[in-house]
Amino acid sequence: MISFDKQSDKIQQTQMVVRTVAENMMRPVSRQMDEDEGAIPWDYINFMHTAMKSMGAASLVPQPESNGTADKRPRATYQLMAHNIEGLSWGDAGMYLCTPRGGLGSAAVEAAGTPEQKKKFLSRLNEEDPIFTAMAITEAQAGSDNSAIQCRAALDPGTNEWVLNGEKIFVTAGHKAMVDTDGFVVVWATLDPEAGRAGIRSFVIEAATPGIKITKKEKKLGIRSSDTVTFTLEDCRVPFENMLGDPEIKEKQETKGFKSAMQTFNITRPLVAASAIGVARAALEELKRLLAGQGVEIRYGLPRQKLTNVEREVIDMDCMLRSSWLLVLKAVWMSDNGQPNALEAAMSKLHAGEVVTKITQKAVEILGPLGYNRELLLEKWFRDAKINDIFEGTGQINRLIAARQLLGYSGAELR
Amino acid sequence: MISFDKQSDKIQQTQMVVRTVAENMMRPVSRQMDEDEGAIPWDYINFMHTAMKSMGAASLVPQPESNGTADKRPRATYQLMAHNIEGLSWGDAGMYLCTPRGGLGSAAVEAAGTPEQKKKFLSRLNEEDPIFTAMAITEAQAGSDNSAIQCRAALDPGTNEWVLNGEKIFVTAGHKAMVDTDGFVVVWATLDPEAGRAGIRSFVIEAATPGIKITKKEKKLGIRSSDTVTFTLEDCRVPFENMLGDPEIKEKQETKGFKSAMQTFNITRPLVAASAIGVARAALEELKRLLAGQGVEIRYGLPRQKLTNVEREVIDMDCMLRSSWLLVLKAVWMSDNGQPNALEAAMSKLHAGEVVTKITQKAVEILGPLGYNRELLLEKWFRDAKINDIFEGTGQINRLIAARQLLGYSGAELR
Amino acid sequence: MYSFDPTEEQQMLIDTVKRYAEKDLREAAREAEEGGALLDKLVQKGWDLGLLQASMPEELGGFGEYSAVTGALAAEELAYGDLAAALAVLTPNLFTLPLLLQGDEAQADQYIPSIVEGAWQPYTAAFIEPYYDFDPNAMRASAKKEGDSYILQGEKAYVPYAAEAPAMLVYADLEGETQAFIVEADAEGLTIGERQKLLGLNALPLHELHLDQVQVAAGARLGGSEGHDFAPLLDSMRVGMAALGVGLARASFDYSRDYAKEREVLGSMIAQKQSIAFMLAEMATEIEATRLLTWEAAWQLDEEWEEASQTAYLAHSGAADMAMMVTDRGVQILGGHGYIREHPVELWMRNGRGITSLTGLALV
Amino acid sequence: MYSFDPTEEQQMLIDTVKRYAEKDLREAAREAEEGGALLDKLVQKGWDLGLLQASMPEELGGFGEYSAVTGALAAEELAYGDLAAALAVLTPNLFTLPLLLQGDEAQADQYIPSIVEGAWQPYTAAFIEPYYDFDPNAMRASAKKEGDSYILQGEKAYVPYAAEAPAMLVYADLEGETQAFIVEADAEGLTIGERQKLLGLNALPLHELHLDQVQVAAGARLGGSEGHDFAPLLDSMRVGMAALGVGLARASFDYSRDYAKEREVLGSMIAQKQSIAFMLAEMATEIEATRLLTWEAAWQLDEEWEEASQTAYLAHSGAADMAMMVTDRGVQILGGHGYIREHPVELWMRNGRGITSLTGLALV
Repeated sequence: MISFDKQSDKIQQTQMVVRTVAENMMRPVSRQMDEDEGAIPWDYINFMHTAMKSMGAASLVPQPESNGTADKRPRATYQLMAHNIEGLSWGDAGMYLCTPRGGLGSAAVEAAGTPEQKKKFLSRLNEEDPIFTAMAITEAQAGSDNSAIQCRAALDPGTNEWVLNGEKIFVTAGHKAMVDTDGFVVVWATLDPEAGRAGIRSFVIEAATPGIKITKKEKKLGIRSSDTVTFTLEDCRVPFENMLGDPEIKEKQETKGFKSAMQTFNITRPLVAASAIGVARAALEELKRLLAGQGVEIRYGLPRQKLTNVEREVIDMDCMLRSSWLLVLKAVWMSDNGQPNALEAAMSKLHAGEVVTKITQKAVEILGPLGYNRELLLEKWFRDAKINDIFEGTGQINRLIAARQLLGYSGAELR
Repeated sequence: MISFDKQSDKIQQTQMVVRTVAENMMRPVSRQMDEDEGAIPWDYINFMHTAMKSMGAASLVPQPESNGTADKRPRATYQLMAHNIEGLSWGDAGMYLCTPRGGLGSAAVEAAGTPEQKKKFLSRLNEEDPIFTAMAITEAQAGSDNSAIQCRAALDPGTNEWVLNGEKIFVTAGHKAMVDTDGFVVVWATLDPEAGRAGIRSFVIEAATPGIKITKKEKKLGIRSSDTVTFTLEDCRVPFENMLGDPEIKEKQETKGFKSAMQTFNITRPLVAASAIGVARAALEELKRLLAGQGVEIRYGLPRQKLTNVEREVIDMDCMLRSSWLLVLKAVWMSDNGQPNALEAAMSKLHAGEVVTKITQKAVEILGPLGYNRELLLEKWFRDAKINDIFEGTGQINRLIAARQLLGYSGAELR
Repeated sequence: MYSFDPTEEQQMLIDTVKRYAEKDLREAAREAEEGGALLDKLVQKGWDLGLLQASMPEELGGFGEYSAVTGALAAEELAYGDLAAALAVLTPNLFTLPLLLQGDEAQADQYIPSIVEGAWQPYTAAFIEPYYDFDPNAMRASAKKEGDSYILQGEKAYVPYAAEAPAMLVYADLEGETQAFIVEADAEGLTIGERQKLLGLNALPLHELHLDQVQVAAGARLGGSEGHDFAPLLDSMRVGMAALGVGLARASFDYSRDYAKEREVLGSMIAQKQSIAFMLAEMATEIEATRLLTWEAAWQLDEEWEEASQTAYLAHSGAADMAMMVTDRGVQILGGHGYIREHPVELWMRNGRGITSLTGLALV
Repeated sequence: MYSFDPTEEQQMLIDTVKRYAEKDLREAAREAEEGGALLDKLVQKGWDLGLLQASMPEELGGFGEYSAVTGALAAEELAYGDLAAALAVLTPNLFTLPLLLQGDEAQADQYIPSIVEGAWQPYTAAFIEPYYDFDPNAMRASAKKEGDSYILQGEKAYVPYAAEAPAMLVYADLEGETQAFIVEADAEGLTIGERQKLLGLNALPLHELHLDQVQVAAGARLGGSEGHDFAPLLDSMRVGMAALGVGLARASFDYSRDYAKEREVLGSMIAQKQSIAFMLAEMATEIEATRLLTWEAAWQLDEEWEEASQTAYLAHSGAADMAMMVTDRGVQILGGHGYIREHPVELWMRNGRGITSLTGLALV
């Protein structure tokens, strides 16, 4: 039965915690973390690690014992995650990306790993010290085209190890995963560049593995407390069992590996969209608060002919924010219910990426000379927002994916 | 020297005439001509024919004695046309398309014809009775891709005649050119379908030529007083000299013919855009008049934070209308000065097509329950407007053309 | 907990309505529009689907339970077929649902069973007023208490089937609050104007009407002497219009998507061009976003949440813009063919523009 | 007659400014932004191009004639290089042009020759106020006539080089009308606040300032005892901001177009994708449309047409939206690379957002 009941106990309960964290641990240092690019919010990280550990199921990443594909009962894992991510990003999107334990690396293991791999790699999230996990896909020359990956993986039959060589750019939290903590990065590589997507596999590389090093740390427009690095891999060796998925998919002509890796995106895109929504909500709430302080209340219910310009703008923002959030909720609900959601995941991402960009841009504009100033956080959210239309697939890539789904076209039919 | 002086004597003078015609001969019958689809506004047609004949240079189509390519002196022919078309379309866009003498057929002869052809075909515009000229390009299967034309033309060496076979759809004023008056239609055909654009030529077919007949008359969303027909050509024979351009371009590998025919579009696109602007201005002026009647005056100069929603909408419309008109003026000014204007022509067309669509849609919306009613002309302009984003190249085709120009790409490089 | 699955019953209803809308309504729509008349038997067939009956309790002649969510789902499917016919089928709801939801017992008993149990009859409502800034919460038509009756005065427009309606609800301002009154067809002072000629919806008879000191008994006030709560009725109208906008937009999207997949230019289908494919992706995304917001508003209405009014307002606001954007693009994708009155997209574009101004023509 | 060709003199000026902007300013922009300081010699080099001098008559130390069109053309080219540096180079204009256009003879003679003939000096203006709905025609800073002087009171923000300015024009409300007053740096009651930290323009020193009963002589009122006409100054500021927006947007367009032509994905350049190519086409079209409207406003200003105020307002309004749209897309086209503070597009996007709120920072 169709329901929009927000009152799920679990979600309510963690939302209150998240709100408290966002208000008390994130917002007060938000400006400072932005100015001190490169600083690591350890207070937040350690608190979150401890809190999530003690809360068990309420952690941001699904627990190793829950297996999404096998378990068909309705669950709310991803719905819970979406709510938490939204709430933390409302606090500070850059700091949210510094949340330990979660991250795209864990999501990749969750989506594509065997039960053994999940156990091995995900159980480490619960250890004493917080760790980070990252995902390394993008390459300087491949851009958004994941099937054009040039990073090589070759099996050394002598040692039964995979040997990786190549370069990965734009790895979120790569520094935290491999330097600041004892985490891991999931690296996408090809067994054969000629084989296209059929040759692509993903590999878990743990911190302190020789042969992988950070060769660049980016300075960014926004989300500055989140590190973004370039990895160079030179004869980086990992055990045979660090290739995600069943061992038999090592055949070069097998696309199951690529596909299951791509599944990750159907899970992560709505979660990235949830982060976008959090930033958008922050901006819209702050805008309304500041306007109310000037005596401007929004008169919902009036015909457009009777609204002021500011009211109309805010109402349009309300409408897009709320409907965008519902796209996210539907996409994660489908993830939770094991329903194929490539279309819905792409739609939620492209919509939220655009909505957060528009809302933050508008909010800065409406506040006039005040909006442009760093005394308010609006300008920071303007900068943070834009990443959401870019990473985890740009708005264009997500339109392409959505269009293929809608039209029933393959990648070759619609490029 | 950059100048925006509207005070050119000639333009001022004919604009006054055009305004009078629009107010007194068009607006009063505008609703009726829309309801009586298929009726022909003879009063307007005959008046315009007589008036334009007596005014000589002020006619809507350039005079045969003026040769754009040879004569490098600054002229204002196309600027004058743009003003006139804008003014008449402000009156009624459907009726404007019923203006005799002009039309795309004449424009094609003007752009691609030899001096002899111009003399022969264009001088007929000045005869006693009004005639219409049409252009037949589009085919059911080729869509917007003019190089994919399937209509065949073959030279019969025995009679030295061209023999045309094929079907042409969406021919504006085709009925008026070939049935209601003694005019002509310029038909695009290929000497060899395999040769692509190199094989394409245009041919003048005069009324009463055997072998060409109207097989369909369309019922349309708007511009209903303008007829739109399908022509079927069956062994339609025209004299050798009716192929536009130099006779030596009959070689199949020569693309000059296609190119010079395509030049026509650089001239006609801004003129179509001018018609769009006329409709948009009509809608915006009417909207302001009706709002003023309700006591709503637009307070230009206020910060957006102090505007009402309606004021903001109207100001945005003012801005887009005025800037769109300037794009048109620049494009026709370039035509007048013999400057290559493929980019500017495409930009003016895509911009005006979108602007008129937006403005008329908004105007209907802002007038609420009144806007949706056929008691006002706003709903008619809403319907008339949309053709401007479709004919003479859709918004998409014009974006493609503009992008190729901006990027320096060929048709093969950017499809 | 969130859920986006209709119940089995709702799904059956959706399927039934969709078949009727896609086959019967869609096929008849062009002729109905051009000829300015719907086929009676088609409207009757829609009535016979039992949408209204399914939302009425047995004691009032129905066999179900009112649900705005179900109503929104049904309205969406109807509009997928043809908006004018959808509004015709739903016209009796304009009168009957307010009686069910806000009427007193006497009012419900007097009208509902005979409406619900009979053939389709154009019981209707006079809501919209002919002013550019028409505001449902500040109506210019007025009601004044005089002794034991109310005197109604004012102008209304866009009243479906006004000329044939046995009775109608007339909304008017009573001391600063909008209230509805039951007015019988033969009421003195009620003048039905000419049928309105409009941008779209030409198959549906819509009339202006004039109320000149129309006197109704005190008991004709919806809800009786204490009156009723207008807000949920307005919310329900907004949700209804939003749902219709979603259905209409879905129609245009599906049609233009299919066209784009079949239309070849230069050796590839136009849907294979990013410009067209991306337009379609954006259309589908906006439709889905608005649809979910509409559902949420309906659900909140059913649950009597306080936010329902605001959500319904937002849903309608979003649906108005979305419907215009999507139906405009439907025409654009078909290009010249979209401009011809053969393909339905131009009709949907004209109807699409109506979503913004025609709140009051449906209620779920 | 319409004409879209700059004069030969203007074209020479454009070419000169463009070389300086493209080479000198563009190259220094990133370091200036990150370090929060412009290179003095670069600003001086810009000053030495003689833009202001060229708009002054010989008797005031210049060698030309004032023209808003020429000013707009120059501003556009400067912003094509770097907005912060453009504003720095143009800062003395904020003080000097109003004196030329609306000052009385004594004011012009006292200040203009020494400014025009000397090295770049940060004569400036305090115009913007720190309120969300700042309205140039309804300023909150106030001027009151008291005997032989005016008393200025209020808050200003975004005052370029306020801490180093020898003198500035302060705009304030005088009996319901905005008027400008010459205030010397050492005026009592004038407090220069900390340097503002902003979304963009971090290379340009901008300050808040506080006027606490600042007393200036009656002769300090721009235009003398009768005052001046504020409208053309505001129009000129709007045209200036619009022209800067156009130049900035052109920079982002050119850069992202070139990037798209060089960026290969899957064997073709991203510019060969319709989605990217069409974005670029729309960017170029909007830039050109706004540019022409800006030129028209400038031309009307020069010709003293009555419509000038409205056209200038529309040009600025359009430029504000256009600059945001174009600079946002510039980042979008570069994707992840656009988000990194290496390519200039992210800086242009931040500066682009400023066009809407920062009228008063330039004047042509």
